[in-house]
Amino acid sequence: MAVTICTNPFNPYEVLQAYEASLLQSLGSIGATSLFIGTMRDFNEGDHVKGMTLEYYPGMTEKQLDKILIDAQNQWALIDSLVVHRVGDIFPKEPIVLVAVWSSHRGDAFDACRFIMEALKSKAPFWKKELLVNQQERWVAKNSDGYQSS
Amino acid sequence: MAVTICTNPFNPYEVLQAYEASLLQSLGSIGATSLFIGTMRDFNEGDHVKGMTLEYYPGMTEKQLDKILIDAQNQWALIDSLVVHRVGDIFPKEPIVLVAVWSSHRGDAFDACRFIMEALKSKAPFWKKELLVNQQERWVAKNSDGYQSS
Amino acid sequence: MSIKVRYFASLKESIGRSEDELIFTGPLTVYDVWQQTNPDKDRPNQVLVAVNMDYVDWDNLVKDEDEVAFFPPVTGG
Amino acid sequence: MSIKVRYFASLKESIGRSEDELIFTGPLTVYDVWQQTNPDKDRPNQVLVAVNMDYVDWDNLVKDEDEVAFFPPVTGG
Repeated sequence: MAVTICTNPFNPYEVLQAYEASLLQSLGSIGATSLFIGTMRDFNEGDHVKGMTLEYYPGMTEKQLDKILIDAQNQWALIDSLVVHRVGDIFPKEPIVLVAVWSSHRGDAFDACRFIMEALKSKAPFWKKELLVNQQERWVAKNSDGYQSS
Repeated sequence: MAVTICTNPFNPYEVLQAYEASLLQSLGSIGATSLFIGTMRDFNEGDHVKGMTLEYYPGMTEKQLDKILIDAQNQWALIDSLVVHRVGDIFPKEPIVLVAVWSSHRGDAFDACRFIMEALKSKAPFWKKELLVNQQERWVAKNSDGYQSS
Repeated sequence: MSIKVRYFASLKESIGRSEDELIFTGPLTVYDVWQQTNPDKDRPNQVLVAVNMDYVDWDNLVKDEDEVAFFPPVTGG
Repeated sequence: MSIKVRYFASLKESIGRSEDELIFTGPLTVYDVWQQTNPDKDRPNQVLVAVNMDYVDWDNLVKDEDEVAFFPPVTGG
């Protein structure tokens, strides 16, 4: 179980390969890996977005993310789980968040990955400020419900 | 949209990086990537499993997987989707299947990825024969329901 | 008229063949195909049928040069 | 007794400060903390509160050396 906040761009696939190397002992019992990557779009609420600054609450953010992973481990039969989240200045196409869940069976992996992502979206103290193409800045007001289709 | 059947081991993270390179044009509109990797366990139904042979129906398997991806694209607002599936002789810890879905919003990505995986499990003609540690062989009789927790 | 019949996985093993070629005249359902190629075997439970690589029911009619496949529940993924 | 008060994101910008130090005597709720540090501002809608990095309600009592944080709905991920 690991939570990482990073100030620099990260490659989720490299992170995953490195992390899975640490799971070698339990690898034979892993049947399902459910992953989610959130990436910065260049368009939001009808406007072109040039970049974004992600503020967080050092200490509380990690504490809340740890709690979410523990919650997930308590609800489903998981082997391991991981959250990586960017902060600071972010540009379109860059990964913002990676959630990874490893388990024996796919139902648990799917449910837990989505649960972690929704809990992160509603409880982990991060705040996005968008920089629009016209140089205007705006705070993102609220996260949408991820259990709804678009 | 792509379906690949492979007879050799594949690294899902390398496959994903290569495939995303082909998505460069739409990368700015991708906000959510939902991934599922199914891996071979060394234990099933109470027995240690040494290896497995995956049989398929060349032509029909690809046709059914294509249909599943088109179905998903029709039901959710997706940017792209991908399925990679192993056949032939497989050993514990090796990836069996990769499902990837790219979309603007996470609800669509999560729903579609899981839908594709469940449809694959019930409709794509693949059959697993397990080789147990005691040299016994057995066909896996039926896939479980992936919408249930374990 | 001629159709190709294919068997997969555990069904292929229990039948002992992977293919049959069936020559016939007149209308024929998938179930008739099964009876003519496996006269000694009842229609098996839980066996799936595809004609030309699409799932069909046992009462589906087959036509010249169709490929009919019988196989057990799928277990991929 | 002394508590540290922190503000984040758009709330920090609208208040114009990122921190306050509040010296007090006697029992104090989170809401009292808000009123004493921002006497000219009503309790804002949709602002979340944490004490020592855990979410709490506005009627939660604070104690010496607590860290109280006010911030808008979170928008990570």
